[in-house]
Amino acid sequence: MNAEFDPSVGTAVGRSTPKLENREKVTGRAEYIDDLYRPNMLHAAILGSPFAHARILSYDVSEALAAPGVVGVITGDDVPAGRMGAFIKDEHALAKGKVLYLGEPVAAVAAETLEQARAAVNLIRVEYLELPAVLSPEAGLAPDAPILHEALADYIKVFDAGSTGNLCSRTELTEGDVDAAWAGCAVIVEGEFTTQAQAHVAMEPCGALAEMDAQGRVTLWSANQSVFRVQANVCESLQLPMSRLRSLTPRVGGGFGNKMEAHIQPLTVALAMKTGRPVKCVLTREEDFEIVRARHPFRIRMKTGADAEGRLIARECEVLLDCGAFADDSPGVMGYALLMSGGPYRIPNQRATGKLVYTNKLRFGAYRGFGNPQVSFASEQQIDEIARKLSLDPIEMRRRNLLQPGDGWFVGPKVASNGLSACLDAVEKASAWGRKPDAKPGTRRAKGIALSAHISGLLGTGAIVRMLEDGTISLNTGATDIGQGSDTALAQICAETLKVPVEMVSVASPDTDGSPYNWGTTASRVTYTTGRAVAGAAGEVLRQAMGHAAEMLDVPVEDLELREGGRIAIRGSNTDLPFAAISGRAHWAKGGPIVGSHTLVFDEPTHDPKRAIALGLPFPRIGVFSFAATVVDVEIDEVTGQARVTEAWSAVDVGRAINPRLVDVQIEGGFIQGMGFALYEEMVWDGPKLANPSLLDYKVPTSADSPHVHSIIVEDPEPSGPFGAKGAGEIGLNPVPAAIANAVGAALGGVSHDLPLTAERLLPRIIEAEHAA
Amino acid sequence: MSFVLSPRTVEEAVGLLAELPDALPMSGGASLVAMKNARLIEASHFVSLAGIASLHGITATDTGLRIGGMTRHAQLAACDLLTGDLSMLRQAAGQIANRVVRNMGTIGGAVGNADPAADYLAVLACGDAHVELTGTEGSRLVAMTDYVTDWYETLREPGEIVTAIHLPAARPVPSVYRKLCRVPGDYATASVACASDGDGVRVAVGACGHGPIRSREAEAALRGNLRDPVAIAAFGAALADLADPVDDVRGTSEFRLRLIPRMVAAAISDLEGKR
Amino acid sequence: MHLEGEFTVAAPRLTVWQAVHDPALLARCVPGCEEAAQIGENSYRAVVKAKVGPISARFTLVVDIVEEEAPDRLRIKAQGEEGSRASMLTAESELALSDDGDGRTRVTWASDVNLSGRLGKYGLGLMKKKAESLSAEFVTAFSRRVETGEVVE
Amino acid sequence: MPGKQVFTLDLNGRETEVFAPADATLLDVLRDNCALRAAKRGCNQGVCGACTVMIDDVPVRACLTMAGACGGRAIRTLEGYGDDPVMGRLQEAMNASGGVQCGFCTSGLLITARNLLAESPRPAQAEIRSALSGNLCRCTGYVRIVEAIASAAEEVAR
Repeated sequence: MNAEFDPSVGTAVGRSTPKLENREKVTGRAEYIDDLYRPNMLHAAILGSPFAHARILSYDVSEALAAPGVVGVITGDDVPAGRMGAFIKDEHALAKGKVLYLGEPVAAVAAETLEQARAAVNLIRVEYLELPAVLSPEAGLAPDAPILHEALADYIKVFDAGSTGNLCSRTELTEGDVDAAWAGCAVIVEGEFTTQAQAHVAMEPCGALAEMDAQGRVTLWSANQSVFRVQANVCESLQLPMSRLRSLTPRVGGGFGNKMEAHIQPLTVALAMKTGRPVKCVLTREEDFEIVRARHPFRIRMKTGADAEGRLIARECEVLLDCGAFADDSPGVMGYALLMSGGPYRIPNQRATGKLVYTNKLRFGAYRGFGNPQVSFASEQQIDEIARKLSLDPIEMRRRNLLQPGDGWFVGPKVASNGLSACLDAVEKASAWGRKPDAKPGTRRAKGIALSAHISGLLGTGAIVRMLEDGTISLNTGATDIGQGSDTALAQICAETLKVPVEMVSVASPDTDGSPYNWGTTASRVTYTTGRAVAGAAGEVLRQAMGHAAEMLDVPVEDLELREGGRIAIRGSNTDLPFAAISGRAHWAKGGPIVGSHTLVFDEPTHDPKRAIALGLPFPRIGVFSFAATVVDVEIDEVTGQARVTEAWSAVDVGRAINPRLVDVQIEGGFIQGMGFALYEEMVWDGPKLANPSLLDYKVPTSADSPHVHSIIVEDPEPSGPFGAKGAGEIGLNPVPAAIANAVGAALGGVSHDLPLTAERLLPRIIEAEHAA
Repeated sequence: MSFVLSPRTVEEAVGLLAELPDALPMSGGASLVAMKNARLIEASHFVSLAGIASLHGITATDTGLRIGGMTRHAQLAACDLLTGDLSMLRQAAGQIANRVVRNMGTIGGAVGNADPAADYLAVLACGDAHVELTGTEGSRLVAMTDYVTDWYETLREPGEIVTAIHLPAARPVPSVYRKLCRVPGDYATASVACASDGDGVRVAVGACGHGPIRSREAEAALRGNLRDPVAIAAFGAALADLADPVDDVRGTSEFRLRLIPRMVAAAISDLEGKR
Repeated sequence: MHLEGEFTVAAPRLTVWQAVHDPALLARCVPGCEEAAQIGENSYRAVVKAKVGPISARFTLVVDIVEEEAPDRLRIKAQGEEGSRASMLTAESELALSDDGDGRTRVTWASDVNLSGRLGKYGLGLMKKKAESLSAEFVTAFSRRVETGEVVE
Repeated sequence: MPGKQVFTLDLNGRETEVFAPADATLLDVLRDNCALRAAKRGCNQGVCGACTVMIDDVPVRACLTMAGACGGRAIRTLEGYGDDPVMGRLQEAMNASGGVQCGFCTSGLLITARNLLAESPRPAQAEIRSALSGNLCRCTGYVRIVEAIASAAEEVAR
């Protein structure tokens, strides 16, 4: 897609403008959290728990305090009793009373140098009473299971979904009459699927820097996806008024969900308050694996039925999620996974149920896709399985069942724009679907396809647009750009609304003191929701500017129009005023400086509460739907069973691409992350201990094993979106494991029940196929 | 606190190692410094071998090749002298880690460290290489097939350094290095080095035990039967019988045992194709 | 890390039972054991050194017999840390003795070992191999010493 | 202070003296003592590539290089490429292509790419992918990075 010659492209929106901060990044001058230093700053190190589950009986920090360079030590005794959490407030700033996973921070030291802090941490004595550990959700539900959160009933719950014992939440969604529907099915497929824990591995490990001023007010810089969630989490856990904490962000070295909720910001703030000096705490890569968060392992039981023509009649999905030690975003992930378990198809009878269980592992939480890749892995394979039984081509099978424009989603959400069919057409054509790839000797090769839908939206957001004295524009949204380019896309929306060049718009860094609230860079939401706020705020600036111009030119507002370059003109005339003149008047003569603001919370009621039984969905109002279709060409080595993706095509309906190149990269980057998840990325536990918390043992895709990904942008404008845009951040990842599994199924026969699809898992299937032949 | 010392001669280096009981030799540093960063090792000094001229370079000798211990993986991956039955060494060197780390790591360091999953050991065992170990008492040669004695344990005594690898002169017959790894540059899940040898083959398996696995008896039994799938299967099974693989994040022991005969057969078939 | 095994000692069950309670004897059988002493009725303290290639560690361990049914069954918990406390080792083991005829005793054992801290982050497979070979060394030494009547008490 | 020593480094063409712990790595010294922070600490194990710098015109990992082993060797970090036209092309191509997302891997990646173009002025796609395999990027999926290097190579060759 060549944006330069697209007639629908505006002056700013629709152009592949390079990202605003690229120059500092290509010259090495971008500053991430570990690049920040404050005068008199201390360095922190963390002591992790050696047990997965234990009571803390006592601490002795005397030796550590006496060690060279040590200025302060904190333990659970030093932090207030407050608890934080997005859904259930179950987590202290630092372990208090109990430890709930191996590696959980139990104490921290601030010292003059990092080496001194690391040496001193080992001098802290903690006496524990070890308790039996819960290492799987199944074990957590056993009648005599040890209980992790003994006071669970008393915790504050933002969203209460039947928490009891180790059951963190449960959800059931239903539509139609599934039990009765099976009788009418000509084909029924059923299977159990498991997916593994995936680590985010943002290239930048998590870190924070906190400093308290003379008034006792704390300034906190951290690697995050939301300065506001950081503020909320720190203040809840440390029982501070939110006005006493200012949360900021330097450049962020990637975040795929892991930097959304708190990591070590609360304990860093506690250390800064204890020592009265600035404290920086940056995790090692190993700690980043061990104590932040990861993608939930799922166990999925799924059953799907269709009639003899391949029309889907019923789907049942039951999931069991490992929550880890703290609820974090898990209830949301489970609810969302269930909502997406039917996929983008018309299925009249559906039931989805889930249980989320606390275990003594690090917390699982938000990770790009938010439960969708896991259920899609099961769902999309069952679509292929039915197609095989009915001798239908997988694409034909899908066409017969596609969610059509005008159709609603499972349990009621409205779907406005729907470019799914166009996505399917696009990948079918681009990948030459009908042509079977030639396998090299010693390999098996096949194509696979999967579809996906994903929601962008949710919760509060805002924007403030100011016209500066000279007519240039300052945009402030509070949305953290984690590298994906939201600052640029939002500047483009602002520039387009005001018809000024993008270079005339500056974007403020998120700051809880000065930025309007933004829930966060998550849920594929910034372009869609914050973009709406930006368009609204810029529109307000324009309205005010028009008012000034009308007075200045002495014509009714209705006679004015906005022209390129930021000029307001009398229709049909050459008479116009530049923004500079208007803003000058507003600043110095009349009316006051021009400031526009707009806030919103996604407010379409999107599901029928009666169909989300009692403990249903965590998000009553959720968002708008993007769609995707992905085709992969997979080659499997017959000697070892190792699968490689040789080429991929991914079409995504993003409503309107504000910046097409940035959308391409979301599709491509999402694809490769999904490929790693599908083929080899796996966090492995040896009993209670994470066995591969390093990049030596946990592998992510490299340039050499990543295929060329053909990204295809489909634009079916979303009526509520800014210039028709909707989200693109996660959807590119969702269908990837399923598409790869479907290619493997086409090459080797059968269904892939377990991720990742390692050589070890595929080799027996090759041997079986050899024997069969 | 490890101080770096930079001797200019081998004698000076082994003298320092003898004098300083808590010192460790450091060649490229790729593994050693990574271990230091992870706080897995403590040493009073790192005796850097980088500045010792005699450890650099690949030279032809009366019997074949002498590869200096400080020869970097990148140099071996591009070395024109590694042809015929030594081309497997060139292939293996080119698959270690990545381009940048190959500029750092050395063959002496890799052999000294003797990581069972590292790429050289199988190739050197297959290539009938000898390890030149030098201490204060002088140098000695140890056959690669005998060199590794246990997990990360070798015949190298503390205070000795790997000064060179000796290989017989290249013969104009094909050789191949096959490696299964999760992503390019990862340590091997399993690897096989295979070189033509008249009407037979020399084969060594890597990453499936504490050291490379080679069986001259099994090679003798296979001689003359390279087109017989049953004989090849029996050969692979014999090597698998000698294996003692770990269970780790790269694969289970069972998987590796299953891989050995398949990778061995594939390597032999690669050679047939190259003849 | 789960380890298990069984072995036979050419000695009667009671002799073996006494042997597994004898710190001095055990100290001589545990590879790398530098000292061992009884510090309570069912409590022992030992210093053990272990080495894998260039990586070495010295652990001070407290070993508690947490359950016993003489002379059949024994459950032991061991916990220890390095001098620098950079890593920590915990192990829970179960030992069962049974008559194997001809005055021989069969020992069946299982152990769950957990190593955290600096040594717990890398090389799981290798650690298990090392633990297995240390176990084998222990079994050989233990059987030999018990069979040659080296039981102190 | 015990365990500290003076290192004399040839850094971006300037002789630089730093006083740092004896067992400091080059990455420690660059970041903590020299305020040269283009090289990033992504793993400290030599895997991620974010700390790649040039020593004697060969790209290496700063995290795996002992500062004490750098004496007499010419160290060049991304900050030292201000006057290098080839690096300039690479930077411009990365900026334009979409190959820069979070940017954390970008500095190390540019050093590796610069060395690739020195050794292979018109690398094929597969060669670029192979050369970059030790510079991990979690954001882009590599497509635009490969494209950027190929296009920079074309421009330089022209």
